[in-house]
Amino acid sequence: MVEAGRSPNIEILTSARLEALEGKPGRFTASVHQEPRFIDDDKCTACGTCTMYCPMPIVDLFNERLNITRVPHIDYAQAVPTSYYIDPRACLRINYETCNLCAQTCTAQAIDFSQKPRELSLDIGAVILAPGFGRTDLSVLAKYGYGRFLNVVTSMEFERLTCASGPTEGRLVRLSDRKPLKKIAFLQCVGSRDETCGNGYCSSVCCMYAIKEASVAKEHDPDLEIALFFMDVRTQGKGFDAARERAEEKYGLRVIRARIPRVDQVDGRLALTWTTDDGKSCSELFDMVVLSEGLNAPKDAEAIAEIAGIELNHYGFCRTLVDSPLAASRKGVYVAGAFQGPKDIPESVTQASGVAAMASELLSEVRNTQTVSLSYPEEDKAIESEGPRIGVFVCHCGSNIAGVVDVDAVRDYAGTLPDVVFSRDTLYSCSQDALKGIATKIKGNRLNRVVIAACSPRTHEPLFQETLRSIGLNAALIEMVNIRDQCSWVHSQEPEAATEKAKDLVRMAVAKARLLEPLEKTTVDVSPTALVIGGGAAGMTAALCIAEQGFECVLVERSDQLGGNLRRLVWTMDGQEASKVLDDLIKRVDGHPMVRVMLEAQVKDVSGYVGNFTSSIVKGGQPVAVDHGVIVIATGGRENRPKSYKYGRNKRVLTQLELEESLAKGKGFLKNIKNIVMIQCVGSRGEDMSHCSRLCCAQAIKNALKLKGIKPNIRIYCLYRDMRTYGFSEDLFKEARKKGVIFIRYEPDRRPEVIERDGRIKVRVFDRLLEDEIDIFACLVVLSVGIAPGDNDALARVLKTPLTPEGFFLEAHVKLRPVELASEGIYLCGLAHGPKPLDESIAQAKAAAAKAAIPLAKGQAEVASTVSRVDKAACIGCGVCESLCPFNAIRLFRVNKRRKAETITASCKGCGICASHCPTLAISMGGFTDEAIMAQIHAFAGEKCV
Amino acid sequence: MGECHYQSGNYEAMIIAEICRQVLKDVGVNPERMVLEWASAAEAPRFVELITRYVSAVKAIGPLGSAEGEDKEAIIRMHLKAGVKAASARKVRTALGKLAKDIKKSGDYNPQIISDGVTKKVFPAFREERLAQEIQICLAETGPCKSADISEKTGGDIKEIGKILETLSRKELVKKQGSNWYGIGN
Amino acid sequence: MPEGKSKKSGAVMVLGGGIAGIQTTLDLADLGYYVYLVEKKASIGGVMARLDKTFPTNDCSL
Amino acid sequence: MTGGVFNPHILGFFCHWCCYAAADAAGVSRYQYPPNVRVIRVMCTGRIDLRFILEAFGCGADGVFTGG
Repeated sequence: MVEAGRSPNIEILTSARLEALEGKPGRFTASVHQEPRFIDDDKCTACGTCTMYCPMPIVDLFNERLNITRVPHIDYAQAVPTSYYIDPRACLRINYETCNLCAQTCTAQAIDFSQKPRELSLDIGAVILAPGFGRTDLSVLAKYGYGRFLNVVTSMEFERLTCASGPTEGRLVRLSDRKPLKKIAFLQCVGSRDETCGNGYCSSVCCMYAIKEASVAKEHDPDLEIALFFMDVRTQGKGFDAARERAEEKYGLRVIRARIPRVDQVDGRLALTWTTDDGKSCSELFDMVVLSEGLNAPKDAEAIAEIAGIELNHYGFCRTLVDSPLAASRKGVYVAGAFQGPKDIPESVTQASGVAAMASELLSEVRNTQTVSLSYPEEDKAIESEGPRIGVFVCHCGSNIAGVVDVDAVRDYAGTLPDVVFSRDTLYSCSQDALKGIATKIKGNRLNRVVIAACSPRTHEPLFQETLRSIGLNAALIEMVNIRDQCSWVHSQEPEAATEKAKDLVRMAVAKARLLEPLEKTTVDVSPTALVIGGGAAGMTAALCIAEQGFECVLVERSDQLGGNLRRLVWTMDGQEASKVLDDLIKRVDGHPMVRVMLEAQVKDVSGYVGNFTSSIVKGGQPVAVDHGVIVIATGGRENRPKSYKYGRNKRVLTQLELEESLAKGKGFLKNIKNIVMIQCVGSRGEDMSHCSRLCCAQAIKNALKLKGIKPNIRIYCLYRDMRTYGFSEDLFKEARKKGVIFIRYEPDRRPEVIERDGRIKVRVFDRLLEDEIDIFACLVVLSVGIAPGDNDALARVLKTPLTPEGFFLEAHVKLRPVELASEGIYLCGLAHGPKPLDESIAQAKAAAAKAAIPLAKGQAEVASTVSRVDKAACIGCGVCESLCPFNAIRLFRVNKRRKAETITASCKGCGICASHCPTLAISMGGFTDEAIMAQIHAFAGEKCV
Repeated sequence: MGECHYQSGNYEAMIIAEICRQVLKDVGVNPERMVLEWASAAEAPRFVELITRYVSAVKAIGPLGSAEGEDKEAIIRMHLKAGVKAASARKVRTALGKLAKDIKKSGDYNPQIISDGVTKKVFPAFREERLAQEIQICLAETGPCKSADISEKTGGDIKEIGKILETLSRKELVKKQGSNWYGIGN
Repeated sequence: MPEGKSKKSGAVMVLGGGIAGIQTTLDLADLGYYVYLVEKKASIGGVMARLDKTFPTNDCSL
Repeated sequence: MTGGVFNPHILGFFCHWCCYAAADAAGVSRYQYPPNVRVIRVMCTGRIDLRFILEAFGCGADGVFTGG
C-alpha cells in the first residue's frame, strides 16, 4: 500500500466514483466525481490532535461499528494516504456552520473547509474494474438472530475483535457483558449456497477463513472451545487442506457436518440445535456465534455495469468466459478480484497481475509515454570523500516528540558529539518546507553524513533519501533515529528517561553515521527476451501475452506438439469446445512473429541471473544457447494413475478424462450402459497424494450432466468426501442433483471398494444414512483421479528452486507474490504451480506474463544497495555462505584455481545471513557493516565500555 | 513463529541464540540475560508484553557481574573479552557455519536437534578457543604463572588447560620454564 | 492496430482500491503506465486492511 | 542509575520487518513500556553475529533482547 502512495506515476483519488465512460479501447474518457476530504493531504502529519478535540462522536465503520471515533479521523494508523479526513455527514461545522474546533487546534494548519467536490475528466487507454465484493444484507443475518442477540456476530466483526489494533485490542469478550469467551460456534454458508436469498453460489473462502479465525482465537486463549458447522469442507487452495488439518489437530477444533437453521437465546447464552448423519439430534449452548458471511456482488454493481457498459451474470457479478476470465464483455474493460466472482486473496492478486498484462497488451505501443521518471543531479564525490562532517536534525514532530523529549537538550547534546559539525531542531522535518530547509543546510555546511532524529525509518527513510539524492548526496549517507514511535510515544510518563534514551540513540546513530559509506545503486541491463518452458494452455497463454506486450519470447515444449493437457479436454466448464480453444491458441502462437517455438526441446542448463540468463536447450540432440532476461515455468502437471480401484485391470474402470474422450467419439459408447458409479478423491487427500486437486468435483459434475444430456434415464452415483464445487460451479452441482444424480458421502477411513466377480463389477460403500454397507452394480466406474506434479525435479535442480512437499514449484509468497519464485526473474503459472481449473490457469499465465514483462519493460533492473560484498583476499572458499543463502545470491567461482565467493547483486536481498556466518569475516553488508554495528554497541555503552 | 521476510533468517538466529546461551553459561553470565523473541508487525501488544516482562526479569537478575557474584565482575569481563575473540576465530566460526549448513540441509530446526548440534560440534571449539585466548591475556597481564593459577583464573580444569598450553606452545605463543609459563608477545 | 488519428492514451484507470486494485495499479506503474486509482472510501486497502491475519500463512495483512 | 533502584541497561537487536515494525505499531497505539532498551535495527535476525552479543555484554549491557 505504501508503495502505491509514493509512486509518481500513481494518482490516488479517494472518496471518488466513476460517473461516465465513453470512447473505445485505447481511447476512453472517464468522468469521475470526487468528494472533498476537508484536510490537505500534503500538510496533514497524522498527529491526531483534531480527533482529540472534536466534540462530535460517530460510529467507527472501519471497526464494523464496534466502537466510536470522531468526525475528523483516520481509518487506521497505517492507512494510505496517511492523512486524516472529515466525515461530512456528522460535522457540526459543515452542517450547522458552528464549532471549527479542529481547524483551530491543528498545528499544521491542514484543515480547510473551503474544499469543494471536483469533477475530473480522465483520458485513459483501458479500464480495470476491481470494486471488490458486497456484504451479506441484514435480512439474511437476521435469520440467525443477528441484531437480536448481541453475541451473534459476523466474521468481519470477529476479525476486528481478534485484531490487536481493534476495538477490544485483541481481547475476546462477549459483546453483551464484556465477559471473556469460553465457547464459540462458527456457522458456515451464511448468505451462500442459499436459494432463499438468491445466492445459490458458494463464496469459496468462508471455510478457510473460519478455520483461520478459529486458530487465531485459540492462539489468543488456548482453553477456548470451538465448534465449526460445515456442509462441505471446501478448503481447496494450495496448501489449505494441510493448514486446516494442522489447525484442527493442534487446536482441537470440532468439525460438525450440519447446517444450523436458527439460533435461540437461553439465559444469556446461544442455543444451537442440529441432527447428525446418523439421525441423532443434538443441542448445545455457546457464548458466541460467528456467522461466516459469504461474498456478495458489490452493492453498486448495476450502476458500475451500466456506466462501464458491461454485462453481469445472474448473480450480479461481472460475466466472463472460461478461456478469457479477465475480460469483461466490453473490449478494453477488464475485471479482477471478487467482482469477477467470490475468491480468496491469492487468486485476487493473481487476477490483478493478469489484468495488468491485458491492459499492457492493449497499450503496448504507448508504454512509458505518460510516466515520469525522476532524474537526479550528479553525485558530489568530493564531499563524500572528505572526513565525516555529520549534521544532526532533531524533530519536534509538533508535540509528538517535543511534548515528552527535551528536544533542545538532545540537539545541544548532539552538537557535542565528535564529528558533528551542525545540529538543529525542526518542527516537522517530514513536511515539504522542512525538507527544503534541510537540503539547504546540508549544502550550506558541506555536510556529508546526516542523522535525522524523528520517526521510524520504515516509513520515512525513503523520503529523506530522496532529499539527499535531489542535492547530489548518496542516499546511503543517512541514519534515522526513532525517537517518536519507539521513544516519546511509548515513554510519555517518563520524560527524563525518554530524553536520556533519545540522547543515547542519537549517540549510537552518530557512531554508525561516521562509518557510513556511499553505496552504488547498481542497475543491471535486461536482455528483452523471455523463455517460457512448457507449451500447454498456460505456457501458450503466457508466451502470447508477453509477445503481445512487445517482447520476444522463446517457447520450449518437450513433446512434438503444443497443447499439453488441453489436448485431452473435450468441453470447458461453460460448455465451449475445448478443441476450439486449443486450435485458436496454437494458431495464434504459430502465427505470432515475436514467438519462436522449439518443439521436442528440453532445458538442460540455465546460468546467470535476472536480466541475463543464458540457457542451453537441447533440440534434436543439439544444445542451442539462448540468451534471455526472464523465465516462465509452465511445465504443467500429469493426470494421476491410481494403483487401486482395479484401474488398468478392468477396461470398464476409466478416469474422468478417459470418459470425456470416449463420450466425444460418439453416443454408441453408451449403448448398453445403465449404471455409472463415479468415485471422487481417488488417490488424493491422503492416498497416493496428500493434496486436493481442486477441479475434479466440477469435472465429474460436468461429465455427469453431459451423460444425462445424452441419455436422461441413465443412473449415476457419485461417491464423494467433500463436494468442492466452489464458486459458480455450485449451480452445476444443484442441476446434477435435480437431474437425479445420487450423491453418497464416504468417510476417509471407509473408502469405497471396487469388486470384480465373474466379469461384472460392483462398488461397495458404507452409506452413513443407512448405517450399512451397500453394493452398487456398475456398468462403468469413473474415477476422479486428481493431478500429480510433472517430473519437476530435473528443472528444479537446474533452476535451483525449491519444490513443495507435494512436488509442485514453491512460489515466493502464497498471497503477495503467487506467480513469482523466490529467486529474482523466474515466474510460475499453470499446473506446475498446483492443480487448478483451466480459467485459473489462464488467469495465472497472464499474471506471470505481466510480472515477467516488468524487467523487460524497464530494460534495467535496479538493485538494492544494502547487498553483500565479498573481500576476495579474506575469503577461503568454504561455501558456508552459498549453502545458507535463501536466495542463491552468493556463489563460489573458480578464480585462478582457488574457490572464491562472489555476490550476485541482482538477487541479493541484504538479509546478512552470509555475513554473520562467514568464518573469516570476509563479507560486509551495505549499510549494516560489522564495524558500524560494533560502533553502535560501543556507543550504546557510552563511557562504560573500556 | 511468524514467517520471516527472508524465509529462513529466523531459523539461523535460533542456532546463534543457542550457542550464545551455552557460551554465557560457560563464562558465568546468567543465560536468561539474552533472549530471542518473535513478534510480527501486527502483534504490538505481544511485543509490549515481551519487553515489559524481559525488563523486569533483568531487573530481578540484577546488574551484570555483581549479580553473578560479588567479586566476579572483573573475571567475567575478561571471560567476555576472550569470548569475543573466540567468536571471531576461524575455527569456531567454521564449526558454527558447518552446523548451520547441515541443519539447513536436513531441514529440521527443532530445538533439540539444534542444542545437541551446538553442544557436540560448536561449543567445545568455542570453549577451547576462549581458554586459549584467556591464557594469553592472563600471561600478558599478570606475567608468568603456574598452570594451576591459570586454571583457577580461567575456570578451565587442569587437564583442559594442560592440553591447550601444549597447543599454544607448539604455535610458539607460550613457553614453559620450570613450572612457569611465559607468554610470547605475538 | 488502432485506426484513425487519435493515438492511444498511456494511462489506465483502476476502479476500486482493495487488494486487487492496488496490486494491478502497482504492476501497471511498473509496466510503464500512469494509473488513476479511483477509490470510493477515504483510504485504500479495502476489506483486506480490516483483516487481522490472513490465511494460509497467518501473517499480517498490511 | 536513578536512585537506589537498579535500572538495567539493555541492548535490543530488532529485525526491520517484524520486531521493529511491532515496536512502531506499539508506538502508534501509544502503549507504554519501560525505557531501558536501546535498539539497533538490523535487516534480519539472521544478521546477528555471536560477536555482537558478547561484545554488548562485554561493554556492560545487563541484557540483550534479540527480536525477529
